[in-house]
Amino acid sequence: MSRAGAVLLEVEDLHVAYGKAHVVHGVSLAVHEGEFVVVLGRNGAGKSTILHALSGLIPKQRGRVRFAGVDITRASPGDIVRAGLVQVLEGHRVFTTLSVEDNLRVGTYAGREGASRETLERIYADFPELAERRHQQASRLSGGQQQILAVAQGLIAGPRLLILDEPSGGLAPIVVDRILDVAARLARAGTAILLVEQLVEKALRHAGHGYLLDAGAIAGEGSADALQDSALLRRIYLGGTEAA
Amino acid sequence: MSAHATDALCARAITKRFGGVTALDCVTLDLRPGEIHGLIGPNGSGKTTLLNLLSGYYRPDGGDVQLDGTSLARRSVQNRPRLGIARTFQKPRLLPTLSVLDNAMLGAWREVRSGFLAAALAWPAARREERAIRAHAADLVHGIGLGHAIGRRASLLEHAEQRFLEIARALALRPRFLLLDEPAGGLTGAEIGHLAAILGAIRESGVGILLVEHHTDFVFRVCDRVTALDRGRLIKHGRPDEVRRDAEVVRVYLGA
Amino acid sequence: AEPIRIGWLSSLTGPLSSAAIAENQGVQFAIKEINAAGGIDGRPLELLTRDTAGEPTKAVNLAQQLLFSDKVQFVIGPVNSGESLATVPIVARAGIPNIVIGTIDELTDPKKYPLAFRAINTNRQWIEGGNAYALDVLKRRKVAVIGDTSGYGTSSAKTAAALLEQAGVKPVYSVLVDPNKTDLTDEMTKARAAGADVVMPWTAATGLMARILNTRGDMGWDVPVVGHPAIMALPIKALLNKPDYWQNAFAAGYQSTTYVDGELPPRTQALIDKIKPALGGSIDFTFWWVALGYDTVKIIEHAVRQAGSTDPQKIKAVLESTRDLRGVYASYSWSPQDHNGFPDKNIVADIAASFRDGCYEAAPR
Amino acid sequence: MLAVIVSGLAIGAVYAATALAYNVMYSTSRVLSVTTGHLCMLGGVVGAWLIAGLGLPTALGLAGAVLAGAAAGAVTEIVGVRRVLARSDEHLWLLSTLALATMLQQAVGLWWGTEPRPFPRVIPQDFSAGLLDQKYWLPVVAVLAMTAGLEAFTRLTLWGKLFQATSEDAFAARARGIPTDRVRLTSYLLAGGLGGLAGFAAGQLTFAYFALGLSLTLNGFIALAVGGLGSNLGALIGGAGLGLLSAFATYWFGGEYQQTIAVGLLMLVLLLRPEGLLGNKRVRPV
Amino acid sequence: MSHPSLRIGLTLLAVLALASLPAWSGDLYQVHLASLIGAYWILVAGLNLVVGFAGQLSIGHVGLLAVGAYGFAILAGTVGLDPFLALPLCGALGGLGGLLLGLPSLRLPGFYFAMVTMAFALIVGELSLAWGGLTGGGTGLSVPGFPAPFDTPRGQYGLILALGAVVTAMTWSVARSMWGRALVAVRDSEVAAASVGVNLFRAKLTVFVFSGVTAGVAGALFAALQTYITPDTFVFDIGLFFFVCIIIGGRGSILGPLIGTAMLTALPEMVAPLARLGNFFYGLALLVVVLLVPDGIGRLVATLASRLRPEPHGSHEVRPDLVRLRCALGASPREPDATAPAPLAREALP
Ligand SMILES: Nc1ncnc2c1ncn2[C@@H]1O[C@H](COP(=O)(O)OP(=O)(O)OP(=O)(O)O)[C@@H](O)[C@H]1O
Ligand SMILES: Nc1ncnc2c1ncn2[C@@H]1O[C@H](COP(=O)(O)OP(=O)(O)OP(=O)(O)O)[C@@H](O)[C@H]1O
Ligand SMILES: [Mg+2]
Ligand SMILES: [Mg+2]
Repeated sequence: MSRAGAVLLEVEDLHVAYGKAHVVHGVSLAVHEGEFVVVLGRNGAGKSTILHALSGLIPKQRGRVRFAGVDITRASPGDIVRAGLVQVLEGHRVFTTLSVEDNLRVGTYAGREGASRETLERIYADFPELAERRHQQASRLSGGQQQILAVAQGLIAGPRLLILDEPSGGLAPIVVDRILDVAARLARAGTAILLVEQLVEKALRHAGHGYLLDAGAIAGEGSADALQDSALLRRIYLGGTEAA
Repeated sequence: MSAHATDALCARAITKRFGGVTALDCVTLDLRPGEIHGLIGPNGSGKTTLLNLLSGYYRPDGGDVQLDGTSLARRSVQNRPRLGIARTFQKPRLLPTLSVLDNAMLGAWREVRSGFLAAALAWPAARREERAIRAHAADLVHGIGLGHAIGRRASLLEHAEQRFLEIARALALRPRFLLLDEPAGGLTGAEIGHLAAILGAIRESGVGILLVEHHTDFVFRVCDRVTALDRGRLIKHGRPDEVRRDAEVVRVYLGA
Repeated sequence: AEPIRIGWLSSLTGPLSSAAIAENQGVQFAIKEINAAGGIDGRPLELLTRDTAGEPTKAVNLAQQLLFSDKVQFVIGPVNSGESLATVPIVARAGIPNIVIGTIDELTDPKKYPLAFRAINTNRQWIEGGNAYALDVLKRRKVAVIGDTSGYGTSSAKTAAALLEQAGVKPVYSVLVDPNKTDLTDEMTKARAAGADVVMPWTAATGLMARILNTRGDMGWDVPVVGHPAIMALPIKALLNKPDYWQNAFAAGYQSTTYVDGELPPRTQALIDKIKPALGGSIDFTFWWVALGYDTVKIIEHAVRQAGSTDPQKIKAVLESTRDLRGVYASYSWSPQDHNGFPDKNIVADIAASFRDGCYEAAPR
Repeated sequence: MLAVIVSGLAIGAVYAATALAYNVMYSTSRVLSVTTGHLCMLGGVVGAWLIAGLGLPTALGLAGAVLAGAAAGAVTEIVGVRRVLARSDEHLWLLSTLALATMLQQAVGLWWGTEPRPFPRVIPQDFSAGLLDQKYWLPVVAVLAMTAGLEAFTRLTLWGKLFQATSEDAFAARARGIPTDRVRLTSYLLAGGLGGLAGFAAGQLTFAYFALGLSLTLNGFIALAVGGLGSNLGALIGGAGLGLLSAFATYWFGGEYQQTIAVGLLMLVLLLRPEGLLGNKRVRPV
Repeated sequence: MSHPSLRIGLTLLAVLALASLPAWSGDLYQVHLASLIGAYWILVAGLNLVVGFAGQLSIGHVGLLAVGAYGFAILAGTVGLDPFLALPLCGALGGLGGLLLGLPSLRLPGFYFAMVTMAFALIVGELSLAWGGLTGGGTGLSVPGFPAPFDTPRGQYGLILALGAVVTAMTWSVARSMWGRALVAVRDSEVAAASVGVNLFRAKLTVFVFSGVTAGVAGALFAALQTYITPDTFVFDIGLFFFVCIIIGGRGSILGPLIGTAMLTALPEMVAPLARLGNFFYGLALLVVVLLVPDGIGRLVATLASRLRPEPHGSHEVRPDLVRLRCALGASPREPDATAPAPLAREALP
């Protein structure tokens, strides 16, 4: 397979379980420098679980994760963020009791040392709606605005790899487009993107490479264009797996 | 949309807001006995919210929920099961320390006539009632396919088993209407097949089922009617094949 | 020979443990002394000490244990009134002689508890002693009574008020305060506003007592304080804002532990001299508890010697006919009608701030 | 009458300080710890022990009291809260902190004795100052300073924001790289230190007394619930209100119904305004 | 669960052993201790339904114990009623106390509820002091015993054993009935409980009142055992003790708390150093249980037992039995075709 750039994130044989429920069974995937990768899979396939495990938020049963040449399998979430692997959780989880600006300041807490940290002003320039509301409590933002804030919180930490988990959740399509555009621009500027999305088409339009996940295992991978027309995608995604 | 609303569970022009978000915007839907009514729509389109309104977890900001033509506005969450409205949850809510059979039996709470004292003194009537409930629940557990696990603690169940147990518990209530929130979520193909068969059997017995689901093939296969929501608005209502072909539904939900 | 088993219900830990610890010194010392002298009629004394921690429930359990498991022949204690109220009936029912050292009036009753004999004074005797000093010596008529909300405090305050009224003096101010209440300014202000010319606190809580004295001092109110012996307990000294806040305060005390012209009664002095080395050469707690503890054992010794056995009925007969048994703490007389052995005349008033070797100076008359 | 108000405000300040300590711990963990009152109790006992017992200077006594409180706070977090929260059983933290509080109180009782012991003068002042005596205004000054400091901390510093973020959504906070365990531990250290400081400042009012903890845990909680969980200003108002109410209740009815009246206030407020006077409606208690 | 006849045999054996305790135990102190455990147990058994089943953390049941005890002392002593008439009245009094406490407090969330129950215990103490005319104030009240043959330690024990057996049987029945399931639902998932129509508040209140009744009866028996009660008898620590008994015994277990009660009452009596530690011991026991065996010893025993006899690791495959399901649903029996695949959508719509 021909993918440009050096390998930035490398996941090998990842297993994750919640108590006795084994949810992720031996997933291996890779993200290269400056690449835009999408992971597709239906509800409950284990996408978020994989992402949480990558960020050190939940323990891994087995497997190895290397990021920028360093083994981060057992690193703390703080160290992982400091290394430049930053995740935006699904479901616009911002801190609603804090103001917009404070949310962004909290985002800088584990920002990457020495890296060219995105400045507040740069963020505000990209997202004028946040600039307008910088002193408002985040609980007053609409769901879409909260999702933008969550992405901005991720950006301000200065990521080398930005993970976006279903950024479209509950958002108007036009907002989704803007978020995906920002992500694509970041990717062009050298920040790798790992996107999990239900809006298959939009995701594949922006992405360069994709993985298909089914029942906690990789069911297929390939370039975005190849995936676009694959029967596998249709089968997995529209839940047409039942025997009938 | 049927004009007469007797013998049905209806949402009439329901509006629900959370802060600034309008989760439901003047949505009308009626659920009739003996039919499976599918409810589809993108994430956050208000499906669960509608289900929560029907089962009384939320109060509408506008519009009304009616059963057999009478308003349920004054009926609390705890009251609706007694009227025969049962539901399951997107995330199974079982009692982890109790056995599968006990979990199913809990569903029959609305049939318990004997009071606390009768239970404490093990009155014959209370014991008879208990036996009847146990027998019925056991039938349901076996019938729904959990006979192999009937004595197991619910915390030891697999995800799919939990989903089926939730349905068994809802059925123990002898509901008139059954509201299912993503019952096929996380099930394998074969299990979805079983689920379809079970829903069919339930429909035959005259129960009206509201099915919130993302597995579109499944929805279009088992449903009698389908309603599609998008961002809180009703965008299409009709027979499965009509909805499936609707341009708007394809655009916002099914995709090309 | 078969030992004589004495059960000693003591609250060595928990709140109000200081009296019990002192009493324990006296009890232990007496036991040692008697055993060193060959026991009673050749029978050694065996002491079974049980720590009730001041809890009635525990005291009941331990009393049962002493009576039925350990099969003791005598029970001394318990120390606190609440515990005694619970255990005295149980010991009585078991038919074992009980030397009572609680002050609550209800603890003795020749009919209900035929084998319970009190060595200590009653609460009433204390209060009468205090009242007598306030009314007759200090010539005060406007009394403020302060009690605490504990069981002991409420009942004492009630008795005090009742006794005052019997003497024709109705208290001008009467209040119950939480023993842990941090501030007494308003109570004391009210007492002053009501025109009180003597403050009479009936509480065993040293913290509360210290606050009363502190508030009086801070207010600059020079009113005499007369009341419960806790006023002169040594820990008070440390709790006072200024040492001289302890002046003009008097408490009910004992003839036996009161210096008259710098002299203690000879028996007390003799016991102090004997026991002081065992206590490390100094006495920094109220000595009468030691004397009382010592006497309880001596009372048992007296009864057994006179009766010639430990048979409860014989012991009862001996004690009921005892007149003026001379102990260190007091001289005791019991009769079939009255099981309170402590005579009224043994109560005197002491100066609070006069602690020396566990004893006090007599109050000016 | 003035005396009632002054003494009511003084003891109310101690309740308010306890409520603040509750708030600080709650602010990162959504846990209401039963040990809260015991943190203050420790401040008083350790302060008295260091100054009166060991003869150390007042400043060292203060430092010791604050450190002792902070240490007890840390123990609460590490032993009683961390493991329990990780297991995410809602009820268990109540049990574990109750267990710790019981052990702490009993241990102090065994070591220090069960009688109240004196607390030394903090500032040289004659005892004739009456209502201007330091025992009244020290707790008030301390709690005002604590409130101002806490408000500044939460509003102005990044760590204050981290506290809020951790409590609102610990999982999301961890995803932002915030070490939530460390943040929580810090808040418990801070709460313990504040409790120790309050106990020290109130020492002359309460004396150094082992059983003070439980009473403060209850009364501090009442102040907190009345003022509104999570609000520092509410804690101040709740504490002052409770202190004044108790003082006046004692003034009018005597000390016999103190607890009954305090709980009556609590029930009344909870019936009328379940979230407390200044509480945030959205904050679901517990 | 073990074979039913085995279980009945074991139960019989235990009952026999307990009933004959006065005969084989040499001294009356042990009989007294057993009676005390029995009186505590009557309260704990009822409280167990509140704490262990419904999950409401009441740490102030000592207040209800005091209500029953004072009720008995007043009714049977001051008023002079027959003790056997006073006993049920005390139960009613305790129930009333439970109702008064539960009505405002059972709607409150966990910590709030715990604090209010604690305050309730303090209030009862305060009132027992303040209402001196009724309760004897700080002096307390002497408590009459039961008439013969229940006036000896052995007789008392018999009476308490009988009542304890009745209460145990009652809680046992409740736990195994629909009410038990509803209570567990209230504890483990209020959402699930409400979804099947359990009225949360009513269920909590009912069981709380029941616990008040058992606490009242326990209070009467306890008072008779103590022979004399004062406000000092009912220290807050006892409420804590009851609570710890249940947690150590295991929430949701009926007999675990009995073991907990017996252990925690007897241990400090047997091991003197523990008695010195007093509450420290209870605190430590609670902490150890919460951190190491949060399910309590009751559950620990069950877990060990199940480990000895491991369940055959059954399949997890869901296989619906549509015939039986239709039957259970009471559907009109169409053509019971178990092998048929899923029925598809009906062609025509109504
Ligand atoms: N905390 C948890 N405990 C137990 N099981 C969980 C937990 N979180 C998720 N699961 C289960 O793990 C499986 C994978 O969940 P996950 O959230 O990773 O899926 P996903 O692919 O992200 O789905 P979605 O599209 O809904 O976000 C699901 O079956 C889910 O029920
Ligand atoms: N309790 C609540 N408070 C605030 N907003 C809410 C609440 N519940 C739902 N919402 C919002 O209402 C909208 C509709 O949510 P709902 O859960 O009904 O969606 P859904 O159609 O069930 O989506 P999904 O397919 O993801 O389950 C969303 O924007 C959601 O964020
Ligand atoms: Mg996900
Ligand atoms: Mg939903």
